[in-house]
Amino acid sequence: MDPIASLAYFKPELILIAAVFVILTLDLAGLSKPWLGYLSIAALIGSVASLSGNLFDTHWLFFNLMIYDGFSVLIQILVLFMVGLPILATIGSTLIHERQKGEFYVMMLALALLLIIMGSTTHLLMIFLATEAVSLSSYLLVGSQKFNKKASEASLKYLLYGAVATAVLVFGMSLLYGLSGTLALTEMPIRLAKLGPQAQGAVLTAMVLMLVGFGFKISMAPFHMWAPDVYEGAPTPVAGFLTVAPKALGFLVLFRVLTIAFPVQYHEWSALLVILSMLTMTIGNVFAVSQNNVKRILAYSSVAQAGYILMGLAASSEVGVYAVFIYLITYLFTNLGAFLVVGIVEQSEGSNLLEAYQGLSKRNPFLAMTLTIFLLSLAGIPPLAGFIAKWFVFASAIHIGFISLAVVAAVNSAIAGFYYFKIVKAMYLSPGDKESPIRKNHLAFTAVLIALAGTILIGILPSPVIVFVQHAFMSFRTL
Amino acid sequence: MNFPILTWLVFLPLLGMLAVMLTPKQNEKLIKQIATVVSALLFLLSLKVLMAFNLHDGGIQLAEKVMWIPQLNVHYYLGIDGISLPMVVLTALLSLLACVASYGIKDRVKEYFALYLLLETGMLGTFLALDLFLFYVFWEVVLVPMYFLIGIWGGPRKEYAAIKFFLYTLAGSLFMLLGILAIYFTSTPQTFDMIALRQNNFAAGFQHIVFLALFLGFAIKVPIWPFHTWLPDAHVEAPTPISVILAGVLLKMGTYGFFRISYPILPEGAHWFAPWMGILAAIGIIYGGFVALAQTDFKKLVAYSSVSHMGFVLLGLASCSAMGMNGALLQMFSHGVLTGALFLLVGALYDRAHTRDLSAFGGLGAVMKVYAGILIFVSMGSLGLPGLSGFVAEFMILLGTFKIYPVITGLSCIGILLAACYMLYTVQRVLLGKVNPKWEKLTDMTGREIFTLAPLMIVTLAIGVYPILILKFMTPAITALVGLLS
Amino acid sequence: MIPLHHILFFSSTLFCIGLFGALSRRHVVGILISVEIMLNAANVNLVAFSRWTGLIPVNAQVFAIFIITLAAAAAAVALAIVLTIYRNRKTIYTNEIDLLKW
Amino acid sequence: MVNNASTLICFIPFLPLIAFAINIFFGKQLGEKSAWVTLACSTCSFVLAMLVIRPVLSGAVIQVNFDWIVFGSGALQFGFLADPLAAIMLFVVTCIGSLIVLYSIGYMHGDPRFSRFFAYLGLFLFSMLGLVLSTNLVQIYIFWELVGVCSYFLIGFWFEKDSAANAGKKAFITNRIGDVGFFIGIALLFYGAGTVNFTDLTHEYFHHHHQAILGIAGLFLFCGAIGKSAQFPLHVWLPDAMEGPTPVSALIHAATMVAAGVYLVARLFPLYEAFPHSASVVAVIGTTTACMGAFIALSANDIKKVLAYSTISQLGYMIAAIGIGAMSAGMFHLMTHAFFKALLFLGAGSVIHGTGTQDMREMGGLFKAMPKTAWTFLMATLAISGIPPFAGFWSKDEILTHAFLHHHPVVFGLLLAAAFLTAFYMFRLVFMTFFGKTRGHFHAHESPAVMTVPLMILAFFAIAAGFPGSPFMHHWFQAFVLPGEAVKANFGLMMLSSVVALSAIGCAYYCYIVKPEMPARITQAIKPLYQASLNKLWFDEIYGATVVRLFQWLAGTLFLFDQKIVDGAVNGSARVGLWISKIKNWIDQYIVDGAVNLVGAITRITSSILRLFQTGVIHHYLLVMFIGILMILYGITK
Amino acid sequence: MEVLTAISKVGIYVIFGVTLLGAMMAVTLRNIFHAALSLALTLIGVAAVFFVLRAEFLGAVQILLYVGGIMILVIFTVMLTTRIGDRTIPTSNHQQWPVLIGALLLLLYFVRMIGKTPWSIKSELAVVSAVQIGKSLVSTFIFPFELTAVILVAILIGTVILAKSDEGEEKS
Repeated sequence: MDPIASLAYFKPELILIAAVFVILTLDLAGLSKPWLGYLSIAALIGSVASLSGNLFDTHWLFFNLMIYDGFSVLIQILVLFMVGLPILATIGSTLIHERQKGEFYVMMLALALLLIIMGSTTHLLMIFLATEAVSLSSYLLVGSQKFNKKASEASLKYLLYGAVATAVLVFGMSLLYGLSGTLALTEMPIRLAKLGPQAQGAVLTAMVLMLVGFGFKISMAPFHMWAPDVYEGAPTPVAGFLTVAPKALGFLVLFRVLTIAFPVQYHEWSALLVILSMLTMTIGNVFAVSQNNVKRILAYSSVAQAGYILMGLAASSEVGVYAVFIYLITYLFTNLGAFLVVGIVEQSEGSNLLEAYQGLSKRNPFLAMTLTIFLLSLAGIPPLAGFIAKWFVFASAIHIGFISLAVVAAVNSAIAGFYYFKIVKAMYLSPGDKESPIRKNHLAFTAVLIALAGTILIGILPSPVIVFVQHAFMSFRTL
Repeated sequence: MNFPILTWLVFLPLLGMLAVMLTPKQNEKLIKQIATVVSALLFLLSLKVLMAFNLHDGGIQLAEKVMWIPQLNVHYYLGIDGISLPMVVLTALLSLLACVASYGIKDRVKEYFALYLLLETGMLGTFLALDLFLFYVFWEVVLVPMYFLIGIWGGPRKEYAAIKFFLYTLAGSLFMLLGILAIYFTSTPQTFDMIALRQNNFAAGFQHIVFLALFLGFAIKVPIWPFHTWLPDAHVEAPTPISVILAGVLLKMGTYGFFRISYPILPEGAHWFAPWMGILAAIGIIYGGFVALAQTDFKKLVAYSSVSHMGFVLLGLASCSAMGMNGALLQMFSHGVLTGALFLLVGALYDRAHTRDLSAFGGLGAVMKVYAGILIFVSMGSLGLPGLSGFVAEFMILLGTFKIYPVITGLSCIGILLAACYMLYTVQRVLLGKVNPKWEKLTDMTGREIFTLAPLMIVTLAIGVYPILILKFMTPAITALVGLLS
Repeated sequence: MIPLHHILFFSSTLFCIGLFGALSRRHVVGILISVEIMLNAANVNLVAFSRWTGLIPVNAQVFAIFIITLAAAAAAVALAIVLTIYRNRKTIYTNEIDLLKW
Repeated sequence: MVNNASTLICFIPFLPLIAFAINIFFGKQLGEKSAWVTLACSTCSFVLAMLVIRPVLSGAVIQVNFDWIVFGSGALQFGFLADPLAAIMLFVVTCIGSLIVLYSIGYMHGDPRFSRFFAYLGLFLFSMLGLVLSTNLVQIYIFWELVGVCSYFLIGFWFEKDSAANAGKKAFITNRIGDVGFFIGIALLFYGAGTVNFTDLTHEYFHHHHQAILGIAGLFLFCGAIGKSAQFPLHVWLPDAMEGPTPVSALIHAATMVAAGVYLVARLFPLYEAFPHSASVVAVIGTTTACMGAFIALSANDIKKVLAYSTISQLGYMIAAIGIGAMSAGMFHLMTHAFFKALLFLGAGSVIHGTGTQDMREMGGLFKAMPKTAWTFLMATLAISGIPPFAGFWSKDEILTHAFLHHHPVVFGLLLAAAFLTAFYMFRLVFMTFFGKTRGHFHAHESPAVMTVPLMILAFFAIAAGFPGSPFMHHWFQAFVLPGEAVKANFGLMMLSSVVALSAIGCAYYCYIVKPEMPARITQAIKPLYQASLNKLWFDEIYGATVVRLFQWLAGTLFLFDQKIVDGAVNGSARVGLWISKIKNWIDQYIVDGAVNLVGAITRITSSILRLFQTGVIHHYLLVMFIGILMILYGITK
Repeated sequence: MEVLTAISKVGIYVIFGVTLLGAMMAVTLRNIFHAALSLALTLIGVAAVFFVLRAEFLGAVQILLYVGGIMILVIFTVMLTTRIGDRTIPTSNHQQWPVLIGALLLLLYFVRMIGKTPWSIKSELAVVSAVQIGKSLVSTFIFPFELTAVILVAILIGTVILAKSDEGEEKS
């Protein structure tokens, strides 16, 4: 499809682009910051609202550089929450300096756009461009609180690690191009098949090098080392965003690359991902156990969660694909919700240590309860969303016969219960020193409520989500 | 089906929980009233189910089946049969009594009763669910409120006990989850329907593995030796009403799992593993008895006695015979009643003396006459005195198992002996001997406490004297189950 | 013309040198320099492949241009971040920047 | 008549139960009137029992049944069975029971838990009657346990005394040991024979189903009797049980409950008859017990202890009798013994009531102060010593005759020796208590009529109860119990046993009246034997050192095991963790405190160590990435 | 002609050599400023390789953007954060020897992999002109081309946030 015709399917992105520039202008014009925030959210809602027609038709846009399928629609909807909730929580928060909020919103909107693009392409060039752009923006967001030592350090680590990972990724991409002679993933299987078995080593090498780049994005062990530091150091709304958005897109891209470009090498990458999945979840969980900083616990937990999602990817059966995306969706609400609560507490207490959470159940029962629900969901306790997700990943492993993987995951889930309940324990069981109630921040509470609603609703009525993912998968399969 | 009685049974407490949450924190009286009324209604509902129950039908009754997650073929499927009915009645009864016994809770009343009602939903749901998915959901729902109830309102080492309980059970249930998934994917057509799954003849090797996975989940809950170590801690630290629920209902969930899932769906696995279960049961019976004998903490003693008594349930299960399994089911009921009563008694004593150290007491028989009478009564029930329910159950189990595992059963008989030893030793240390002047001022049982204990005593006596009262509900279902096993 | 292999050997060597540098430097800028070398290795690859194997040769070169562009953007970002860290911590040695750990 | 009786039979056990219920719930209001409730109920039971026994005497068997437990295909029935055996027991229990209730009114007068005592008595009578009327082994087992628990309550009635509390516990647990065997026996029988109903377990049945397992079942079943009837080696509880009030000792630990073991063996007589090996075990145990009890009784100084060992000895007689095949004789002795032993105990109770001591060394010369008690006591003593024509003579002689005639010379000899000892120690008791000079400091007085009247009634039975089985009535009793059994009186043996008894009395007279310093000389002469007797053959010490110690050790060890090993894989691994960090606080905080279980501890330690890999230094992170790449490449292209 | 070819071939290897030398210096030199200068040498070398490979446009871009842009940024950074003459502080960390071994292993692996792979080499070597690139940038790749604008704007904003010094902000 040529660019002009493509624009018809490009309305959400156009709205976001427009919003980026409008808000930038209005910011310079001195519009009050909360209004900029509301506008940004309105833009996000508008972009989702502009989705029309049959969502599950597949279209190629911009000379096949972009693909518009069920998954990209899914991403467009998810982005509303991934970006919208942190923005909503930031409007009344002091975690992002008031003066920077205008730029912050612009950056977030730009990221929303880039994330959508990242999720709607099967072209190496576009993948690189979007991935790198998302990374660069993320580095900047992490470091945006520039007088915060931890934030700037996190930003630097993120930058350096990301730069090396991207370089490896690009090198892998260049090899892949050399082998296949094309940048479009869809053309690759045939081209690669022509090379014969002699080229298998090179193909796998290219794949592995690319895996490093995406592994960095999804914080897959052994490429996860940056994640805890960055998540801990980043401003909390940004950290929440980072644990869900780039990771979700990383998974989508990885899924696309592996299934579209390397279906022949399924056995290799599947076996590899099984091992890495075990490694990731184990490292994430084991490291989290001895932490006493809530944000860092959640950071390691999000590494571990990546391991669970990898289970579905490793299986890569139909159930596996459902598992990946259902997990991502539930994880979005749950983990983001948890980070939002952490942000509220941090703003009030100025600390993320477990001590700050002691007695929270008395000081603000609502916050304590919501955080507990998020943690329970992360631990996979029914009837919350996390359980459905866990159910699917376990199902995918069992279904395809990865028994050892399933067992490792089960053991890991039990370990995870331990540290999640460390937080719960601090909130409910330990007596706190302070009695003063936590200040109310209605917008942030609204954001938390939305995440909470998602967490509970998906848990009780998962059907719509499953149906959506099924349709997305169908449209993807017709490629 | 005009009135979805089972649904009401499961979700009425949830409604109650919402009502409690909407009540202002200060209005503790209203909160207690709500919880009590809900629990009482629940008990009445369970009686209604009892009335509506068809005695001659060994299958599922009053079933309610609605599609829940069509993509996964998950149904909202509730139903009751002779196996779950006693458990439901027991749960409803103990819930009501423990709720009344909870009036003594002073701290964070609102949260307590909200969680308590949530717990009720989880327990009843577990016993009524006939869909594996739904079963797992309720199974896990029980965990969370229990964690808080132990962790917030418990004793000095409550945090340790609570997390230990939680993690142990969570670990077990995760393996159970794997087992459930394996069953689902292997069945044709793929289904979570426990009843439909009985038609599947799974391969023997598969049954063995899956049985083990499920066993792990259930065994930890029961708890079967050597997975029992969470139990003493949890029991000792939990507040009295929660100990009652824990011992009275939660432990039964584990053995219920065998009755409901492992045995009917995996008969081959059951036969394969039954001897080992018998051995574990015997070890648990004797081990629990001996360890109970060594206790000086009243509550811990009762806790270890639970290990011993639940061993009998397992022994009955291991027999795979009608009599043994009938006995096992009866023992579940009876142990729930008796141990519940014992914990209430321990709690009553603790409320007065603020210690549970058995060596600190003595001669209370002269000071607290009613208490003494009730304690002796319940102890006698617990040690298997004929005429009380414990005896009938243990008798049936031993008699039913004897033919199949004579040696194991013979050894298990030592458990009866040990029960006499530790219960009498306890009675002696608490009630007999000279009165410690420190305790001369202790008041006797209050009306509320007697109210909580009297129904349990009546039930124990009624079943002990005329067991057909309850056996008639169980027997058809057990017969059907034994039919599946052979 | 020299064979493709030799250019690939060259680019691989370049990549490995860059990787070595990225891992063995403790000066932040040193690491960034090494990363640039790695990117260049990829670009050399792309150009070589566009000449030898690419179906549509121009694509690879366009890709390379985007890589260079983004590398430039990355360098700008890096500059900003390095300056911030220098302002906050008065150091740009990686082993001294370890507030966030364990 | 029979139909009528089958209705009435149901009321017999439940009347005392009603008394129990009334006394438990309204005891406080009733005060001392509660005794009359129990008395009324037990008397009614006695009357009803008489009505039921009448048809039985004329050869009818009365039986009622109903389902009790259902399981799968089968059901276990409960009911009431009145046949000759049951009828005898029924008579003994209701009769003696009523008398003792009456006696207790006087004896327990003024006790703070007066009504409770009579409640327990009611419960006991219920249980005992239920036991007696049982139709099958399971039912007997159930009531067996119930009488056990009543015994527990009544022994420990004065629970403020530690010795009483301990004695009650000891009695119950010792009985439980036997009951475990009993239970296994029931199970074996259930699966071996397929039935536990007495009406099915007939001589003919065992004749046709002669499986070895049934013989073993018989042995296990006998365990129950060993416990309940205080046979060697489980007899240790009975002497201690004397801590209870004396009427209780009389009723439960002399006349009725302890006889239940004998009753059980008699019930299963067809089984033992069919399995001579099992029967010989019974005989050996019985004989041993008879001699042992008599031997220990020689040196006891506590009046009740003497009677207790005497009871043990006499029960051994009965058991031995059944063991050698003299079932009817055994039952006969059971009945006569019930009367005279109850009388002995009540007399002893009266003495204790009058003097306030139980130690015979402090008594003496009470004959004048308590003539009624003394006379009745003397009757009973003559009965137990086997002096014709008192009841004990006929029954004991019957056993000896059977042993002699059926070629059990060893049993005969030993039982004869036991008879000698019995007469000796009983008269030792009489002489020390009622004759000679008063040694203690008390003012003895005769007991009230409510106590002496039962004594007199019992004295009547002690004299007369032997006649139904004597040649004067053509051994009517034996024929009633076991129709068709040929019993012949052997006058030679009668003479022999009478002579033995009389010579024993003579010895006692010589030792304790003529030459009071004699016993001390004799004990000096046979010191080891005396010590053995005085220390009750050291049974308690041996059990204390072995069984009890073993149990305590096991309990303690297993608990430690539970704490340290099973659970404490935690603590173990915590200790392993010590070397990792020497800092104690760190351990406390991260390991001891946080460790939840084995996995938890290991995870925690691993975590605490592994987290150090997250150095915070970016080039380390990159190194990990690099190593990862190398390993993956190596792995994937291998 | 053959001589010329030979010379040009030798020339190519010389360029390779110089480039690699520059790269090695860039990653090993202690003085970070010298390292930056060595990087410039490398980049120019790579640009030369581009020219050799008939990718003149890219070579030009390389010189303009890289040598002209990125190099400036790098040197800028160095100058803002380091005293240039400072030689005393080691700029390498302690893991250089293991990493060196690893890098050599990786190189070995690459060499073997490259040698083993049957590259599907076209019969005729392609030459891409600047015009072609320009055309494709405004046709096929119009979308990323435009997108880059947005990206750059976003990054610009972010960079500005970081770089601009707000005196008024208190340290948090």
